[in-house]
Amino acid sequence: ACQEASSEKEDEKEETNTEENASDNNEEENKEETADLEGSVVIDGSGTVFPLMSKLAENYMTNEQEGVSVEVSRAGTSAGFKKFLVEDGTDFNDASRQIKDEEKAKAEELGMEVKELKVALDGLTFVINKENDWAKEMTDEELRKIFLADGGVTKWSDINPDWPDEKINTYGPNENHGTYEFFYENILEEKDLVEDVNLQQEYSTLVKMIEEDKNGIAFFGFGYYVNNTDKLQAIHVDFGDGPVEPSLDTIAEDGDYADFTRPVFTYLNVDLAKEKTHVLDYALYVMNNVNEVAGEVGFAPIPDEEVQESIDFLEGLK
Amino acid sequence: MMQTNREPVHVQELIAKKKQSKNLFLKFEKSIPVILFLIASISILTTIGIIYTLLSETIEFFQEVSIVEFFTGTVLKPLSQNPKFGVLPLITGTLTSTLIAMLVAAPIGLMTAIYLSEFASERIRKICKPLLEILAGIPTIVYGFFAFTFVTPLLKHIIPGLETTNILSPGIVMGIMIIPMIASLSEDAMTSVPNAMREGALALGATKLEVATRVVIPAAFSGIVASIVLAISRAIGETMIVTIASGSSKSFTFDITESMQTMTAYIVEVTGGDAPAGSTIYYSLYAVAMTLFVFTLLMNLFARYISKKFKEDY
Amino acid sequence: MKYVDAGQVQKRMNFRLLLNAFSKVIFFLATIFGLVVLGILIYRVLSDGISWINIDFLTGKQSTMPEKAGILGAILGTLWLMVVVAPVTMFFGVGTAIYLELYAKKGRFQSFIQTNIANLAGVPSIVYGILGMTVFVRALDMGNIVLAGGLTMSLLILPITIVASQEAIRAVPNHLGEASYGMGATKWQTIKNIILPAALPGILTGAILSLSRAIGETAPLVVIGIPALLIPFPGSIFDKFTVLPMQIYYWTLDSSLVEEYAYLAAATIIVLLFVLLLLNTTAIVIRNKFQKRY
Amino acid sequence: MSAITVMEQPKVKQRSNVEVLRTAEQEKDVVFDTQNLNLWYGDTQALKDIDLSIREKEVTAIIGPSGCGKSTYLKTLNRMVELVPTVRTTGSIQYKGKSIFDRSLRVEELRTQVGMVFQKPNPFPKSIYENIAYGPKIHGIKNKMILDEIVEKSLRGAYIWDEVKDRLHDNAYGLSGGQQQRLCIARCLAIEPDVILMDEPTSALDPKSTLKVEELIRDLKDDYAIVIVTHNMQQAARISDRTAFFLEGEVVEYDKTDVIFHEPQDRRTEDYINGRFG
Amino acid sequence: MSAITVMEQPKVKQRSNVEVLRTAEQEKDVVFDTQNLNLWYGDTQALKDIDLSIREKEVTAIIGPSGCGKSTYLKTLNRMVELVPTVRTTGSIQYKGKSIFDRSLRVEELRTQVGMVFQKPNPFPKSIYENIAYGPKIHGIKNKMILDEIVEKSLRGAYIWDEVKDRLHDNAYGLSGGQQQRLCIARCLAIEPDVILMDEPTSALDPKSTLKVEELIRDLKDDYAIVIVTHNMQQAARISDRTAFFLEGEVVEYDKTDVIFHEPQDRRTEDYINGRFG
Ligand SMILES: Nc1ncnc2c1ncn2[C@@H]1O[C@H](COP(=O)(O)OP(=O)(O)OP(=O)(O)O)[C@@H](O)[C@H]1O
Ligand SMILES: Nc1ncnc2c1ncn2[C@@H]1O[C@H](COP(=O)(O)OP(=O)(O)OP(=O)(O)O)[C@@H](O)[C@H]1O
Ligand SMILES: [Mg+2]
Ligand SMILES: [Mg+2]
Ligand SMILES: O=P([O-])([O-])[O-]
Repeated sequence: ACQEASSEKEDEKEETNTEENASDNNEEENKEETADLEGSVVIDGSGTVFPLMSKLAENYMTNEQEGVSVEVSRAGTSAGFKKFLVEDGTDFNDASRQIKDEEKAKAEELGMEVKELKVALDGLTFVINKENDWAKEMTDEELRKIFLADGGVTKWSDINPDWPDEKINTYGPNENHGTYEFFYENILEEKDLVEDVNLQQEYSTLVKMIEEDKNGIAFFGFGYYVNNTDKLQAIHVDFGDGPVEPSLDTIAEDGDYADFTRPVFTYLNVDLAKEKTHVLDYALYVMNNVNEVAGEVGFAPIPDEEVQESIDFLEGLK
Repeated sequence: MMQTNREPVHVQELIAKKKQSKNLFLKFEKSIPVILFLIASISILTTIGIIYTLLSETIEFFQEVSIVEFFTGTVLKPLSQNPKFGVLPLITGTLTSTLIAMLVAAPIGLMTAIYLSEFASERIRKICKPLLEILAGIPTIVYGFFAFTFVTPLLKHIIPGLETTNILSPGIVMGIMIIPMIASLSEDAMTSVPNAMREGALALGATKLEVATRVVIPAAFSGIVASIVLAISRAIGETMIVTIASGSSKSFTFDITESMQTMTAYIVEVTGGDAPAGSTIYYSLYAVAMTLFVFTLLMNLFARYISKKFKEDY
Repeated sequence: MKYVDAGQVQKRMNFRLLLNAFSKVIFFLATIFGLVVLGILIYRVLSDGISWINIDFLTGKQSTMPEKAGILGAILGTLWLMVVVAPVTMFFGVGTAIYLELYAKKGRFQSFIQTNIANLAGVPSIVYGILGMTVFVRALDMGNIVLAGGLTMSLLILPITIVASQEAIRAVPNHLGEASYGMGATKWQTIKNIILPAALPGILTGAILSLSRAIGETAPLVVIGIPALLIPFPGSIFDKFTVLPMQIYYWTLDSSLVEEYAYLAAATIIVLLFVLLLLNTTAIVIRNKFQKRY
Repeated sequence: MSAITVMEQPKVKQRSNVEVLRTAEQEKDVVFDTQNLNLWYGDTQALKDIDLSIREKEVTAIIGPSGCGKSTYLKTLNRMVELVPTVRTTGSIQYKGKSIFDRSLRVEELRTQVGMVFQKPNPFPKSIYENIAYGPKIHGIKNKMILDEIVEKSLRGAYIWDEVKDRLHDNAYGLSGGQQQRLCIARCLAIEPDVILMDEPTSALDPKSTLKVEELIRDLKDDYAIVIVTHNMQQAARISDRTAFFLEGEVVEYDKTDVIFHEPQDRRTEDYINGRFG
Repeated sequence: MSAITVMEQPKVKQRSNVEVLRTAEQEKDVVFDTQNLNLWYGDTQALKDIDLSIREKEVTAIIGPSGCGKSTYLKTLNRMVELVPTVRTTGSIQYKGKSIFDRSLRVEELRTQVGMVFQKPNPFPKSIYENIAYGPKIHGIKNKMILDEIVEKSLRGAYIWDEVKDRLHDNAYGLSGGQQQRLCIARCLAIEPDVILMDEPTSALDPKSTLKVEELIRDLKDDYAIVIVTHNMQQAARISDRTAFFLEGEVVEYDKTDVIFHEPQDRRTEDYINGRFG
């Protein structure tokens, strides 16, 4: 099984630009070198990472291993960890924040080896209604004030007297989501959110809410913004050096938007990966292809060294 | 005398010969009531199963959260760092959506029933009833989709302050979904009022409306009330419409233009595709489900009680 | 002395008749209201989805790319679900109905079971979902496979099936059974050879209608947990699966991610409604064709 | 239009038919004048060329074998027959000189003036009081005092007041069959009609109740025109002034009751009366 | 046990009752011997102290007014009455010398030997063939050839073969009422019982069909003991050898048919036969 997996890996490395044709050709080559794998890979977790993971899963199943069934759910980062950190849990847990100490402790308690695989970079994007023509640019500090309970801002005019004297309606994903926790921990530094913030389980609901609320402002992953540029506009955030529009370039490593950029991960149950060849194979596939796919679904790629580091680790498991 | 020149068949002798195998069969026959009884007990097992699962985890939950806090708390923040488990926001959400649904379904359903049983010609009735049944047969997910993508935007034109997710729109759509239920059950109750009673009133010079409102409805009253109670129970338990169209905000409010969460929607949200076992949130699921179950059970028993107790004696 | 004044009666008559006519119109409009909504609903779904329905959509695999996405997986999932639900509910539903109608002594116990069944029919579907998740998925450790979903759905529609079967059995005239007993048939022979065949159309009609309920249910499956992306087709009752309503649910939710998903959801709704219409028509045809010939 | 005279001692008036007829002969006006009436249920003709006039302050009995159209004719008089959607009629019926099929005449009005009592007592599932008050109420009488008075008067008029006065607010279904039927008559009296149509009003009653109702009918005719359908020839002979014999949708013979019963002109009438068929 | 003799010309045997009785007198054995039979439905007694013996190769008629217990008695003979859960019996019925209430005797066995034909023709909703083959099949006879033979023989025995032989596999509901009743008799013959119980077998039939069935009954008695309940006294007189007159659950009189009809011993029998009540 090890041999099969390793030869497969080489193919994948060659197959950098994932074009339909290229992969088709590769597939034929694979047929000769690797046996078909079978089994299922179970992924749950972040809704932010879901588009990326589902894309990868689909490509894997159509182009690489038809016999392997990769199923992707998206209960949210925290909910996902709860299903990951149990006996015979999920194989991967997507996360839009880093694993927490108590979650690590839980893994240790179970004697479970967990590997963090950084897969992409996501810019936390603040979106407003299309008709909002005043708040297109804001400083990071102003954004914080809008969302903080004691930020002193409830109306647009509290920020800028020229802006409408209307109440700001704040929205965001609920606590099931890593996005919320990233926002709460890293941006608000664990200070309380405004009392009436409207937290939702579904991103689609948030998109719709901002689309229809002139005074609404919401935060979520960049991916949910780029797919809805016709309905929403993103706030250009001024981190001190002038307003920066979130984009694949700016949210990249060391980009101008980096302050609001966060890495997103998938966590691998290493024990299961050792046990099941196809899980490891899929993990390798993810790392080998993630940077290609990331852009399509609104993520910035991570540096090649980091990818290589993960790949080396995974290779070591064989 | 038979055309065939074989010995005539002697059936009773043949039967006697087969007796042996018949005896075996009769033994099997004896066990049939027992087998069927076991099969029938599945329905009781189901009830026991529901009550047992809900109850045992609910008890677990109440060891972590006080029962008083649960039933009187107005703050529901199951996921936050220091979670709060007040069920009142969910109860108000559920009751509000049910109330809205009933405000739509009860009058329209009743008027439909009256029209079909008292005014409509046989032909119209024959056309309308199956069409209404289609309405009842549409999956709730479709209604959810409809509420979210059609009714809410439509209502926004009328009520500008309406939020994108609100309890009003799913409430209305739920009501529409329930119309056929009230209409058909009430119509059954009304048509079972004997015609002699209608004739008695008509012969006094009553109009059809007067016959309907003063004779038929009072006579069919228990059936009508039972249909409404059953519809309430249905509305309380309805899940997908509210899940899709009312969002998941858990504020304790009575503003129907805002998003409210119902008990059912809470269950969907918390399971979020697959509930993580063992946590307080997980147990809260059962506590909420238990509350929901008790609510609907009471409604069902109440409906049965009404239709039995006040069975019309004409 | 005269109490009923003719003139007054006359005057009031105008008002009463007007009110009567007016109410008739209002009641008619109320009746039409539901149908109008039905019309709008169907029109919207059709206009959004019909152009997305083609062979590739019906026979394709699930995909994140709208132009490649298909729903064969969901259709097969629905079919596999029925492979579990249909026999299980038929077996338990008809069995229970036979017991209650033909074996159980009329009395407290029988009426207790009957009340219990009526109450089960009113239990919200999501509660069945929780039961299924707790018992089949977790306790029996099946995971979210077809079998677990199917058993959950079976429990959900069992009460409806039982009641429909009971009615069908009750509708079989007594004299048929008597004729059979008179020939020396045993009770079971009579049930098997005479009563059940005569009740079968009614039982089937009821069963099909309750199956269509199971096909349209979403909530219990949401609780049991159906993956948002599951490309392989289910091949047995032990496989993971998705069904049409779940696909609609996910596509509706994800329409913010990819706008076209909304159309895919609408197209899937069309397919689902078509399947339900087909089932209901079958039920009606069976009902009409075999309606009481005795 | 006549008002109900409240009778305190209901049993005083017992006159023979002959006497009634004698005093009546000249003065009585025609209330219902039926001419050439034909009626079809769908394709089957139930009434054929009916000519019949119903007179004020008389009891007109309609007899005939089952299915001959008695009920149909009765229900045509207050147009209740039109509740059957397939019904079609030709010919004319004049009520006090006006055609009842006239478009300007509303059925509700007609039925207010032409009361009806049915074969099976059909009280509403309400209290005794509400049963009687129903008619006046729908005609707009709301005053509680007036209603009380009407209820009492009507119940007295139907000879049932004494039996029910202590339980006016009990459900009417607690009454016996005979009481229920008298209640239905009282209900009819409450709207002070001119004509009362009765379709076998005693056929569901025991002999004792039957006698009571017959007695009541005899008294009511002082104020009302009464048309009664009956299967019971003795009853027709006992209480009616005129009798019409129906056969297969036709009026075979219509005359004073004693003529019909003692010197029928038509062979078929004679046969029927002597129990030779039906 | 008797076998059916298939008759090619069913109409040859037409003997008068008297002749039948004469030849029968000595030889006939008692098939059913009822003694002291009492039967209750819950608390109401439907049969009181019945003593009655049914003889082989005879037609025994049971007459009496409605509700007197005729059907109940008939259904007691093959224990069908026990399908009503509240039934309670005392007394004895011997079938060929053995008590039918004996625990060792299974009702199914009894009913195999004692066939029954009901008031309303009640064929199964199956083909004609399947209707006849039903009995043999449930008793384990599966051989297609034997079944074919039984079906033909039984249908011939019930004089209906010629009418249905070309459509054996059509649904039995396509037959007329009279044909259906003869089919039911054929169905009963198919298991070659010793006794055939008939509960008003012709009351749902038109006169022509009735005559056909009566003729059939007269012929069947050569091989079977037949008990027939009938409302129709002429019928009883026409076809039966003995007649029992039931009244309010009791046997008022039981004797040869001509005795019952011409010199009844009991006043009530005479009254009933002369149509003075019932
Ligand atoms: N609703 C109806 N639809 C069709 N035919 C009807 C209807 N009502 C009555 N008929 C037919 O019209 C004929 C007259 O019926 P009607 O009820 O007037 O008879 P009747 O003299 O009152 O009989 P009875 O003494 O049995 O009450 C009958 O042949 C009957 O079958
Ligand atoms: N299932 C039953 N439960 C209770 N009482 C019954 C039942 N069947 C019959 N009876 C009563 O037993 C008495 C005899 O009934 P049975 O049917 O034997 O009368 P019958 O002579 O056959 O009358 P008919 O000529 O009307 O058929 C009747 O008073 C009847 O009401
Ligand atoms: Mg009549
Ligand atoms: Mg009988
Ligand atoms: O859905 P999340 O990425 O916010 O966990």
